[in-house]
Amino acid sequence: MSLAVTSTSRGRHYEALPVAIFLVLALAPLAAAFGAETYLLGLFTRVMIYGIAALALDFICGYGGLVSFGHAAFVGIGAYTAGIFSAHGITDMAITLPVALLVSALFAWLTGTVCLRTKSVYFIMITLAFGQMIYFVAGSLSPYGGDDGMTLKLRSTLFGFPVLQNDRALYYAVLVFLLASYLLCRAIVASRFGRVFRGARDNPTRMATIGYDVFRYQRVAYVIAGCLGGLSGFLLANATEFVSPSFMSWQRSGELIIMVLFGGIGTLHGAIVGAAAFLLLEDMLGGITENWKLIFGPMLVLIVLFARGGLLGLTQSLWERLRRG
Amino acid sequence: MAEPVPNPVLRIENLRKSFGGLVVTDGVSLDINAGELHAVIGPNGAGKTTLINQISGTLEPSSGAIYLNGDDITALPPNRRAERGLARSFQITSVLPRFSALENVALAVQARSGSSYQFIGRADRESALNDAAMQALTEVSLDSRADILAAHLSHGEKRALELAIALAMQPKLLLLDEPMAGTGPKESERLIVVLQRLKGRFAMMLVEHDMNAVFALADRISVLTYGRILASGAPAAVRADPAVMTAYLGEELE
Amino acid sequence: MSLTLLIVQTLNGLQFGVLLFLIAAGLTLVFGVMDFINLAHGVQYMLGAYLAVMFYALTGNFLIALVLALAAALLLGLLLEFTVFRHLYDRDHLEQVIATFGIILFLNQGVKVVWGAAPLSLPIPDMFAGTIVLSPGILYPIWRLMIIGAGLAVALILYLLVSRTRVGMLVRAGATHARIVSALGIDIRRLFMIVFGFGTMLAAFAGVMIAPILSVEPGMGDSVLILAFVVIVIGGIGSMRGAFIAALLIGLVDTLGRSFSIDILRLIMPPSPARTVGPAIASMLIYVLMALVLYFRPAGLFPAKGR
Amino acid sequence: MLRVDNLAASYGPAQVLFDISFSVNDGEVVTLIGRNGMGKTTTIFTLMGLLPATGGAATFDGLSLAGLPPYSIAQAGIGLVPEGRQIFPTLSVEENLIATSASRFGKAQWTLNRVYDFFPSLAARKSNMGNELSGGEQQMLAIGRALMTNPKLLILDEATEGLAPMIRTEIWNCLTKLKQEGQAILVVDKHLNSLMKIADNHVVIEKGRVVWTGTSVALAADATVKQRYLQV
Repeated sequence: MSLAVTSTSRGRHYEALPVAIFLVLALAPLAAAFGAETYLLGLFTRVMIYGIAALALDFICGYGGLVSFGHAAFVGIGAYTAGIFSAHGITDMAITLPVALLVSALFAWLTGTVCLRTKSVYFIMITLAFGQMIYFVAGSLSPYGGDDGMTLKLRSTLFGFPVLQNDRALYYAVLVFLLASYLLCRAIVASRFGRVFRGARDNPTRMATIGYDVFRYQRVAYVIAGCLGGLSGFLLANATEFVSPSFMSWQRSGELIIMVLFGGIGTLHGAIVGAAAFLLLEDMLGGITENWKLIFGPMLVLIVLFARGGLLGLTQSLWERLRRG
Repeated sequence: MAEPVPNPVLRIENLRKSFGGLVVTDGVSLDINAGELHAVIGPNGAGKTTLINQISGTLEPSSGAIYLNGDDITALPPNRRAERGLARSFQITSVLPRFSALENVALAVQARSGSSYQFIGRADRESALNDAAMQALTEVSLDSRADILAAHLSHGEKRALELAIALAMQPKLLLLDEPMAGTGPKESERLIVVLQRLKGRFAMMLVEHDMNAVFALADRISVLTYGRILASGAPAAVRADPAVMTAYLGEELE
Repeated sequence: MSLTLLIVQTLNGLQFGVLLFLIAAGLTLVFGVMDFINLAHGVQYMLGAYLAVMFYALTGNFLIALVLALAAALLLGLLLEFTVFRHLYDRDHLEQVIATFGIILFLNQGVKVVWGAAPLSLPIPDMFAGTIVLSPGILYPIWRLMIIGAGLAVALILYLLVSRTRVGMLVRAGATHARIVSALGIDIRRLFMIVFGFGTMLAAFAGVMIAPILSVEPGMGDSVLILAFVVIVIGGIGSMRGAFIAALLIGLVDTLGRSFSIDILRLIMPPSPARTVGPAIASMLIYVLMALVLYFRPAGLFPAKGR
Repeated sequence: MLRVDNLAASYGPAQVLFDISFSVNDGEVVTLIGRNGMGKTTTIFTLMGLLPATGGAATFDGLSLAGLPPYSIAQAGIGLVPEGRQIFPTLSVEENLIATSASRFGKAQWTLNRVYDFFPSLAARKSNMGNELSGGEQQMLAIGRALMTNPKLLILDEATEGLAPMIRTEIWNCLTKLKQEGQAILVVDKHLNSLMKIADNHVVIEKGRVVWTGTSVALAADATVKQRYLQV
């Protein structure tokens, strides 16, 4: 586990980073550029939405050692729940959001029961396969657009009020959800439960011999991560007003892992930075050439080969090198 | 020393384990009574660790039965055995490297006190957990190193930490798999003193190569060779047993 | 659900199965020997198809195109091994996944740039065009039979290679004790290059063989790759026999499930919901199968590792 | 033949070998002895290139082993019988012998038939899988497997561990025979009495350092060495 950063050994001044991240996100729409360009507002909304999914993935991957390659499935489930309800004229998120979370949790519980019986590379491949399963199931839902997906008639409402209709309102709603998810994950990591979950990554045999049923703890964590994935999908459907199987393709799952890796695994706030880095980079490279993947692909290879610990790790080591002179 | 009691803490009946064609545990039966320290010695590869793994539940026996306080635990997973009061240390140090010494022990305390399905509230600030953990660390003289990451402890300290983890579980039976392995003479002596202090509080099974430790601590000794018990009895009797002399001690002690 | 259709679909399933086996074989060998998870294995299959199309356009001869495509795919594969993969063997699986994912992005896009995004096709060689009468009333395309035959032949050759040759022994030995193999004088990296090159050629071969009946397009390797993962997970990673059996199983279950799910559901529900639910269930079948196998045997049907 | 000078090695941040020096000459049997965890197996690992040396030097027949990968070291003529035997479980006995066999220095001394003559019990089980053998048979197979590489130097790491006395005797007899044929051998083991009968020189290791080197006669005479470093 060369990538994982110790959770306890990080310095105090890194507390400043998450605060800064959320301050920037809170103030960004006030900046002039955002006033004129709804495009940037939309981009940052997406950053935060993917930030939630990446956060969830970092939670199980960075703290539990569970490398899931099917996390986009939960994003898809959340999005499709919103979409299918909307197709039947139900948009009130007092109903739709709990259902989206519940369906995600159920899927996580069922697949987790199988996946978590296996280890390492088996786990990667099986989560990948289950993700693909959901992808194909969504593609075969012909009443809901099949492979083409479908447009949402209306963004979610709350008790009948169209609270998310305004882009800026949506932005701040997403920010609140992101902040809540972040704080929740942080709390869990430090809690009794989180300590058991982290211990299970370090040494499952030891954890079993002091009396913990490792599998059950991991499954609960997997369900939590699944719910957050579902939340992210639910918000994504609202932001794009569109759902499609492509939300849960295996490339999406890969991209979520890349976001986590970009930000530096096992930090939580790093996942948000990673999501921002990934989406902004995609946007930027995409602006230069439509074949941006020709640049991006090799870049990934180079990052793996040369920059261990992600962007935060990289800046951290550069910073330390500078300070040492 | 220990009186024969009708209901031993641990009873193993005719345990067998084979890997492919290799029989590693070949019909082992033994008892450990309350408060007794029962040492299991034997040359490397005699199947001592395999035996401990079967008792603690990380390895499934091919046949035979294991009873803890009279209950059949042969089919229980390790965590359920731990809940019933079975604790162990490992031959190759097995701690959580990215947790502090205190946290390593606190996790064991946590397993015994209340639910671990608590998702909020910082576990590292729960004084009930920390105090009990600190007490266990003190018992193995590791209290001054409580905040050091386990990965950064010296080898001897890690062995002591394993012991503290086991203590924090408030065990009825403690399995010690070569606690002295790889420790220097001074550290060994310190560990012997610690173990002497703990003796009598719970039943212990000690697997060890260090004969100084074995003869200083054991109430009873069983000699394991080729997966079978060659001799079992009081230390003096075992030491005098000619079969043991040739098969094990004779060779090793010259 | 006629008997004719059942026979034809069973053959289709078999054909799909051997195709999956060709891809899974390389994947399982590479993973077995080097503990290396190579997502980019699927693009080798795609490259095989594209290279065959290209060489066919140049030469007009299918056989020559096949040989050239295999050689070129091998070269490309070895180039990748040399420049990227060999630096990843000692890394953890997560890093291997990301780096090989990067290669997929690059090659999928690269193919688009070189050959365009539109699907290409490769004609069936004249000799094998048309259909054959299997029994009165049952026609079956010759080329699909060719694929089944070629796949089974490759499986046999692989079986002989793995069970009878020294390289095969070393591959099996390396799957459990790579360090010892190395300490006994075998250059395990070179052994791996051989295995890797061979796996690459098998995937490319699958791509060439399927090109005449599927459209050749960017990303065609991706979904096949994931099915190949399902195959090796069910079969037990590192096990050739497991890969073979699992591949045929998956091929049959998937193909038959897709053809008959609606019919079967109509026995228990009205036609209209059956038409909706059928495809969804069919697309889940193989994953449910995987879940069942792993629930009872977490290391697959024929675990190669362990004691 | 083999010369080791001031070899040092570490597992991660922990240095385990500090100063290991000894040599093995043609036809000689040398032992590495010492208590558990003193660095004997680590010395073998480092020699074979399985663990990088952090200091010192090792030369074999004039060839520097520094930085060479394990297979090159083996190809130079060192045959390893690893600790724990490490038989290939999914290969038959015969395949275990053939898979890594080689003759790099002229005509092969060791052939399949000769190994079977040497270990008749292997011949009887040649089509059994590696994991179907008993401990003693596995040990013979591990030795046979190393001999099939026709090494100049044979290294045995804890070859009698966990074996019954009769089988242990058989292994010692076979080493004696090999010695008579002029095979150079480096042995890591604990059974002093048996070792003293066949070995020319002994190297005592304590906490990653060589603390004593000498002949069997000298070792027999030196009670303090035995007491200080070898007794359990």
